[in-house]
This record gives sequence, C-alpha cells and structure tokens, in this order.
Amino acid sequence: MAVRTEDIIHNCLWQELGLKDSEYERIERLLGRHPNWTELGMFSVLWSEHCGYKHSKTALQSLPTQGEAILVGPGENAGVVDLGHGLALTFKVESHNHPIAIEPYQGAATGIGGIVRDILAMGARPIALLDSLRFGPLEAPWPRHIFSGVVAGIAGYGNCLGLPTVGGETYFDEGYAHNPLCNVMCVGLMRHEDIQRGVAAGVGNSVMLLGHSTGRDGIHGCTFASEELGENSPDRRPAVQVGDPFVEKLLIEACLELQRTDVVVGVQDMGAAGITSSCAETASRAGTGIEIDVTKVPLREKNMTPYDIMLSESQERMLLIVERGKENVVEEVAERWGLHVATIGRVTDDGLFRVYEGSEIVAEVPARALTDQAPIYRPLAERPTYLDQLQPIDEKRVQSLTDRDHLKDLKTLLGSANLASRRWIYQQYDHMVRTDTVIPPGGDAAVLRVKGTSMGVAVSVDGNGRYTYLDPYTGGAAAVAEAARNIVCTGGRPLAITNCLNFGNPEKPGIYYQFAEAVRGMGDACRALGTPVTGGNVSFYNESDGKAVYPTPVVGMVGLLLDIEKRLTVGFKRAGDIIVLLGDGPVALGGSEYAQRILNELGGIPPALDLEAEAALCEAVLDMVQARILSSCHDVSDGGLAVALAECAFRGDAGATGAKVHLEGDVAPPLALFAEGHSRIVVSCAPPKVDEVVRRAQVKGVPVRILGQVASERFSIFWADDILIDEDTNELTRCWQEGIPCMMS
Amino acid sequence: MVEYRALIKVMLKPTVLDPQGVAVRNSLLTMGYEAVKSVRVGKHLELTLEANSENGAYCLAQELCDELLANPVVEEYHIELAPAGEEKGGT
Amino acid sequence: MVEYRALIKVMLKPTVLDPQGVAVRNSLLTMGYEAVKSVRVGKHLELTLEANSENGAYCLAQELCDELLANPVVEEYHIELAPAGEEKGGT
Amino acid sequence: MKCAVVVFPGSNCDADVYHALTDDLGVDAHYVWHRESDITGYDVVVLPGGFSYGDYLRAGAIARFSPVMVSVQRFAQRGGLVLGICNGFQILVEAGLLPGALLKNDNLQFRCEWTTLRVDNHCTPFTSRCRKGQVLSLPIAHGEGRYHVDSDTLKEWNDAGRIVFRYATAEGDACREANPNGSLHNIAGIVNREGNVLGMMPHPERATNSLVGGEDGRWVLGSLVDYVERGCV
Ligand SMILES: Nc1ncnc2c1ncn2[C@@H]1O[C@H](COP(=O)(O)OP(=O)(O)O)[C@@H](O)[C@H]1O
Ligand SMILES: [Mg+2]
Repeated sequence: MAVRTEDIIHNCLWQELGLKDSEYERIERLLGRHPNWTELGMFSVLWSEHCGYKHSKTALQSLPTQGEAILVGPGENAGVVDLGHGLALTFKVESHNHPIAIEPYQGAATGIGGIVRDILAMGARPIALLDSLRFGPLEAPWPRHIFSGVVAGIAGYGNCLGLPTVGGETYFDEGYAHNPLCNVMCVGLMRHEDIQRGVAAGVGNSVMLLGHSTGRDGIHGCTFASEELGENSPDRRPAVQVGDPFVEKLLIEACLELQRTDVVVGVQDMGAAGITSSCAETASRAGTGIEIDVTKVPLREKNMTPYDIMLSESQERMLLIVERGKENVVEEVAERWGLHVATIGRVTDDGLFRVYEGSEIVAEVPARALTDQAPIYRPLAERPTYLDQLQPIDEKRVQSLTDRDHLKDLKTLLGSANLASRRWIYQQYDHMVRTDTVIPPGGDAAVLRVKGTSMGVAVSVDGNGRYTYLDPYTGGAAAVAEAARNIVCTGGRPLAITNCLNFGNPEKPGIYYQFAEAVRGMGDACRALGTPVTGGNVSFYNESDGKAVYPTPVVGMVGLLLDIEKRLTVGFKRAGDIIVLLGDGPVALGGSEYAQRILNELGGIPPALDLEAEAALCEAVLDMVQARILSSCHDVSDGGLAVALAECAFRGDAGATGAKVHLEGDVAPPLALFAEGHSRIVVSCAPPKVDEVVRRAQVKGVPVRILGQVASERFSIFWADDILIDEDTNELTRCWQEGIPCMMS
Repeated sequence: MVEYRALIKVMLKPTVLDPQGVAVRNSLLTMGYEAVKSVRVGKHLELTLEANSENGAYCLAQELCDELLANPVVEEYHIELAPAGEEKGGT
Repeated sequence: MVEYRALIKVMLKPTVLDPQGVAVRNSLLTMGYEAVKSVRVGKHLELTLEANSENGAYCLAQELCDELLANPVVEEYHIELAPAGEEKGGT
Repeated sequence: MKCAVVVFPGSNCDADVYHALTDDLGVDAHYVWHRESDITGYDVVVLPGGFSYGDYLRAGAIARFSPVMVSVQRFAQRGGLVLGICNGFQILVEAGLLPGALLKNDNLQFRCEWTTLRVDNHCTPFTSRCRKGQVLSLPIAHGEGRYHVDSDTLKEWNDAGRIVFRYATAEGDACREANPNGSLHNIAGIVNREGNVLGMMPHPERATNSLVGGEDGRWVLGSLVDYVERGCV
C-alpha cells in the first residue's frame, strides 16, 4: 500500500528507512520537493553505507589505484589487470556478514552468487572462488553451527556453478563470537576486447532484465547491512534470500553467450538494492538517464508494489543495456537457457531515473543524485585508550619457561582451530573443476593454469584481525604483505589487490580510528609492494549489542607466473635438501597463537613490519624462482617458525617429510620456536645450490640463515645440544589433521 | 512412558523462493503435465518419541522443531502425532 | 476441472540406510533429547493439480511419483489429497 | 574416434571432458546440446559431471527426461559406447541404463579429493588398457555418490564382473577406510550387461595432465580410444 507523503513528513518515516534527518533534507534539496515513498526508498538504499560509502569514501581515496598492469580501476563492478597475451583478469571480494549471522547456509550461498555476478558483469568467465571466514571459538555451539552452515553454503552454491573454490582463510576467535564474517572473492578471465562496462549507453537502447523473476526477497538488505545487530533485529530482518545456483549457472552461460553477439552495450549485476541501484549506476556512469516500467518486470509474488519491485534483492538477475531492435537476440538466448527475460525500459538523455507503473510516473529522480550525491561524512577518529594500555608480553617471563614441554606445545598449536589443517573445509569445495587448479588449497596461494599459455595465476586472500585490533596501522599493512608473501611463495609476481574492510560502527571515533589507520597501512604497503588497489568493499556496523568485531581488513591479491613450470610449493622435496630461512624481521608474542593458546594472553604488542624488508624479501624469492634453485618455499606466519617447518614436512613428498633443524640466537627457545613476525620465508634447496641462495639473498639485502636439513620422516629441532622437539612427523600430522574434524564431531 | 510417532513436515515459508519446486514444476511442464499448477518441495521427518502423554509428545516435537529440525528464518513446520504402531525401519 | 492439493511424502525404503536420520538423532541425543528413539528424513512435496475428480487427481499424482518424484529403487511414497483451498504463494 | 559430450543445463564438467579429450588425448570431440535428438555418427557418448537441473529433487532425476536421452537410449541399445561420469552416472542410473541408485554420501557432505580405485574388470572397452587389480588415482567431487542396489542385482553384477571400479587403498584393498562415501561394496563404477555403458563417480577427465595432479584418467579415456580403433577389447 502506498504511504502518503504527508505521513512521511508528519511521522518522519525516513528514520524507519535508516535515513538521518539531515539526509532527508538533502534529498528534498536535490529534488526541490518532497520525495514520495518509492523515491525515499530508493534513496535510502543507495545512500546506505553499503552502497553509498558515506563514511569510508574519504579514507579510501588515499589508496593507490594506478599501475602498469591496471586496465580497469575502482568504480566498475570489479577491477581488471593485464596478464599479457591479450588476456585480462578481473577479481573482487565482497562481504556477506550480516546474512550469515541469520542464516549461515543461504547467507553464504547468496554471497557467492553476488560476487560471481560482479565478475560476470565485467564480461569475464568466472574461474575461481576464495573465501575468508571468521567465527567465534569452535568450543561453543553457535559458532560451530554458523561455521558448518557457511562452509556448506559456499560448497552448495559454488560447486553447483562449477567454480572451483581454491583458497581462503579461516580464523576462530572470541572477537568474532557475535559477529561472524564471511568475505568471498571471485576471479574471472577474459580477453581485453571483451571487457564490459556497466553503462546505460546509447539513448533509445533497451533496458532488459535477465535471470530470475522478482519477489519480495531481501527488501532493504543493504540498509540492514548498514546497521548494528541489536536486540530488536529479528523484527527488522528482511526476508532471507534463498539462492538458486542452478539459475545462476544458466545466467553465467547465457551472459557469456550474449557477450559473443555484440548486441549488449552494458551489463550490470543486481546485488544490493536490485533494480534501483543497477539502473541508477548504469545511467550515472554513462551520463544518461533511464526509464523503466515496473509492470514489465517478471514477478513471482502477488500484489507487489512499485516500492517492493524497485527495492527487491531477488538473486540471480542481471540488467542488460541492449541495442535497440536487437532485443530478440537476447530473448533467443534466454529461451535457450530457460531464463526469464523482459524489456523493462529504455535509455534516455535527460539524466533522470524515471519509474512508471503502466502509464503513471511513480518515481522520478536524477540518477546522479542517487549514486554520486550521497552525503560524505568525515567521521571523528580518536585513538582508543585500550591501545595505549597494551604492554609487550613479558618476554623475560617467557624466557624463564625453560621447563616447558615444547613438543607438547607444538602439538597443542598444530591441533588448535586456527592452525590445524583446513582440509575439513576445502574437501567440501570442488576445488578441481575446470581442471586448472595446479596448486590446490593447502598451499600458500592457489595457482591456476591459463589454458593455451604457459602462464599461471596465483591468488590469495589474507587478513589478521587480532593484529589489527592490537595495532591497526600495521594490521592493515600486514594483510597486504602477507598476501604478497603467499603469492611470491608460489613463484608468482603480485599484480594488484582488492579488499574487504570489516569494521564496527564508524560513527564511533575509536572504530573510525581503527578503520582509518588500517586503510593508511594498507595504502603504504600497496605502494611499497607495487600492488595497486582495483576496488573493494566496506562492511561497517559489524557490532552486536554494542560490541564491535575485531577490525578485519581482508586483502585479496592476484599474481602472475609467466612460466607455470617454475612454480613452487610448500612441501619438502628430498631428504638432505638444505633448509634456509630468508628474512629476519623482528618477532613478538603479542597477538600470536602461542600467546593465546599456551600463555592465555590475548593482548600484547604484535610484531612490527618493515615494508622495505618485505619488498626486498619478495624480490629475492622471485629472483631465486627465475634461477630455479629452490625446491620448496613457505612463508612463516601464524604459529611461528616451528609451525611453518612442520607444515613443510606435512606436505613433503614421500621420504621427505621430516626436518632436522638447529636454532640459536639471542631469544629464548619458546620465542625462537613460536614467536610470530613478518617478512620471513622458509625455503629448501639441493645442497649444491645453497651458496647461490645465500648470494642472491645478500644481493637483495635479505638476511639468510641456514637452519638444517630435510629429513626422511622425523621432525627434530635442536638448541645447541638440547633437543627441543623430536617426534615422528606422522604423529604431528595426525594432531594437525584431526584438529577441526574432532571439534566438529 | 509411551511411544509416539511424530510426523513432521517442514516447508519453506510461502514467501520464500523454492528453487527445487520451480525446477520440478518446469520439468513436469516440459514432460507435458500441464495440469500441475505448482510444486513445493520440503522435508518430511518421522520421529519415534517417548512421552507421558500425547500432549507431552506434541510439546516435545514442537521443541525439537524450534531447536533443530526447522529453521525459523525460512521454514515453517507442521506436526502430526500417530500411535507408535508398526515400527517402520529404525535408524 | 477442479484444483486439488496433493501432499506427497517420499521416504527411503526401510531397508536403505538413512544417514541424515542417524545424524539428526545423534545431534538430538547430544542436545539431551534422549526420548527420541529414531528419526528418518524424507521429502514432502505439495502439488496443486487440476483434475476432473478426486480419483483423477490421485491417479495423476501417482503417475508423477512413478515417473519423476520418487525413485522406486530406493524410495517409497504416500499420497494424500486435500481440497485446493487457500493458495499458499506461487512457485 | 568421434566423441559426443552432452551438455545439460547445469552440466559443469562438459568443458573439462572436452578439453581432456581434444587437448590431452587428441580425440575429435563435440558438444551436443541436451535438446538435440540426433547423435548419429559418434563412436562414444559422454554424459559429463555437474549439477544438471541443479540436481534438485534427486541428482540426475530431471535430466533423464531431456530429449537427448531418448537418442542416448537408442545409441546404447545399438551397442554404442556410453560413459557417464559423476552426474552422468547418476543420470544413467535414473534413466535405467544402469541398475541401482546413487544416494547422499554417508558423511552427508560433498567430497572433493583424490581417491584410489581398483580395476576389477579390465576386459571392458573402458578399461582395456588396464591390468586386472591395477590401482588408479582419480579425483572424486560429489555429494551423492553412495551406490546402492538390491542384493539380487548386486550378486548378479558381482558374479559377472560388472563392477568395474572399487574404492581401494593404494595397495588395492577395498576396505572401509578407502571408501569415501559409504558406497555399497566400495563400488565406484559399474558397467551394464552388454558391457557398453559404464557409469563411474570419479573423474577421469580431471587426471589427464600431470600439471593438475595426475594422468591416470588416461587409462580410462585412452582405453576407449584403443577400443574404438581396434573395434574390440
Ligand atoms: N575457508 C577456506 N576455504 C578454502 N581454503 C581455505 C580456507 N581456509 C584456509 N584455506 C586454505 O588452507 C591453507 C592454509 O590457510 P592459511 O593458514 O590461512 O594460509 P596462510 O597462512 O599461508 O595464508 C591455504 O591454502 C588456504 O587457501
Ligand atoms: Mg602462507
């Protein structure tokens, strides 16, 4: 039923749509009149934080976006980088945090659906998925339920599409107990000439809707994503969307088929805010206007109002701008794939977004007002006091722990939720379909071959919320550095990043401080490592009952291997190979898994990051990759050196699953084994190559330390004449592999 | 304590899209079954319960649905009780 | 032509292992519901059909089950007819 | 050898089969859209993996009514070679070209991993390159792969050697630990009475190139090539 304008004004109904009074006044000024209910709804969704980036735009502008490889930067549905040979890669990450908290399976499934359509809109064939997940500790039932539901949802949707999920990351921490996070990334491949734009170009061209019918699903989903989950959220919960991966699969094939016909001049996915945002965005990008008739939209529910239709977030739909007179080409393709299709309007030249219901105009607003004229806020940033109260974890105390059983600690760590094997997750994902997965999940980055070339593409997604909580600037930078390190460890050269920034309520100065600092760190790291930002996504208001999530910037990075034969993997290859540590950055226990699991300390000061050292390390490894002198390569991350070495052993080839390593130095054994730090990579090489490894490292100014040798099946770490750890690798592998399955059964 | 059989039907709420139902209906249409106007697909569960009374069994079944068997966000359920009768294959 | 609602229950034959039922029962047990003795999980389908008579509707539903809705190798089905009544959302 | 790769709405291993056949085995392969009814002129028809019709209702249940399946039936009756992989196997079973049914994995999860299979019958057109008892390493990727069949048929199929592949350890032991989905008697692939229709859950097309993890898929797809060239096992 239509809400009358008098009632809107009298009852301040914009507040119910999440608009502030000042925002309502701004709308009035832009229109020169009162908006009607449908118009107000349209503004409320496009000016929501999710679509409008009201609180983040200013900070994001500081990120570097230019670079040699960049073909399309931020602003389109996804960024595009050049691979050479006329090929291009497009990729993007998006969050679906609020939906998974309500319905984990469908929330995650529709998250995949959404990100895949972004990639599809660029004209690319989607080729791979990654997922970055955060849950509360698995000891509690609710996080277990969300975790298993999310993994099943990603599997259920992604597997059905025939897209391999090739990587991701998964953390369990109290900081996510009430705010689980689900960020998903999709990567697509295309030829340069196929790059599409989301533009409503060509006055008179037709606006067509392809895919599913439209129902009342998810009305106001993006407004909802821009609010904290509070006591009364259940009532405000929009109808949960149910994904239909079968229709999405048909949509992919139909769009790619249309791509070859040249009748489509613009493509836009329909995600948040459905028809409203897709029409407004395409018109505003092209500088045109658009008019549509809601009675032409194929519906699946009765009695839908223009408001419902404009705001519906029904899944599996795409908006196409089609050359006038060529609609039948689209109709034929739609028929072949069994999809709904309708011509709902046309492109105009007056800059207005006009909505008809039959012959009656039900909304008429400047397209740009919706997309470009949302208010921009410069929130107050204030350093939260907790940061000044952090103390380094008393290393003296740790050093005095000479009587610790290091083997027992190692086993505890290996079996703990954050370090244990992720196999339970990725074995539910079809990670091999499309037969391009050369390095499957379980390595540092995943590597996909590009059929018909000798190239490989490396992809990784990384972030560390606990570090970012303890040091926002370094946390933001470290996410980029870790992603780069992971790519480099497979032999890939990092090209560019996309990001997903998961934070609490930005209107709180402490939260905005975390955000601004993390973005600053991310920008500095991108400049230092030569990886521009091609786009991203911001997810604010990850709070429930006033408690914010760990600030969690997630970085999705792509890299290029010119010669896939030169790729490197984590596992040791031959007993007798020499194990070398490259890089010697500062280590600390603050924020480490050891501090958390063994010392029960959540705070502390995390390790510092030296971006120059990081860049040098990456260059050194890439140089060694070219020279083909390495047998294996793995970065040292969560869990420290002992855990990294164990992982190389677990993944070792038969007869090369052990290590014999000597540690020494000015830190005590627990720190040497388990302290975490950035800019460290463990490599192994055949004995005759060691000198060259050392020399090439030194040329780049990277510290090198020979740690020991690959052994056949025993894992031992010595300290002078003391044995710190000595165990059959099989036994360690068992702890590591059984970690998650045990917690989940 | 008496044994009861609870027959529980769990369906997606009418406003929620049911992709399975749509796909089944479409294929029935192409098979020529135009008399089929709509299809919805849900779950059917059969539980054997011990309870003091029929009412007790019903309340228990309801609790189970709320707790685990149905997802209140997207599904609705309906419970029917029957005498335990012939065991129809145990689990 | 009259509209009928066919409520169709499709269950695995008792001789076929139903791991879903077992899993549901196990989680109910760990949740403390020891009064639940067995669980089996199947499908419930609701069709709206047009037919000349109740008998015609029944026969049609039976045909659909035999053709598509149930797999006779492992499943058995049961049909109930109800008046079409209130439309419960489209497909 | 000329090979048809059938494309159903929702097939997603069609391109993988096509690629493995053409690029890795040098076979002349063609896509055949599910609405086509003419499949004359082909030596082999492959029903690839994926989620035809979303695998809604039951995997393979709706696809069996696609127009092309009438021709596939006829093709098989005339002795043409039909290979159903994963979803293709499910479709063959639903269509009655092979006995039994494929049920939800006993672990109730989709499983994607490398498995090892024992070749129990090397005298079929699909395994002629293999030795009896040979162990192949092939990936699986399915949620409904638990093979089930009534005991009479099982006995008949067992006795006649129509169970072609069983999940087994690397040493060839078809034990419980080697079974990824609870399949009856560790069954991973079976052939029909006439020996010309084979269904298997594992994916040979994912293992025709060492770059993506292995080449054991060539034992299966290559056997077909040999058979078509020689005209006999
Ligand atoms: N949710 C997930 N989905 C798919 N793969 C995952 C997921 N979580 C972790 N992985 C994989 O498990 C391996 C280990 O992950 P992680 O410890 O985060 O690696 P790293 O520390 O090198 O970034 C990686 O190969 C990663 O891609
Ligand atoms: Mg790594």
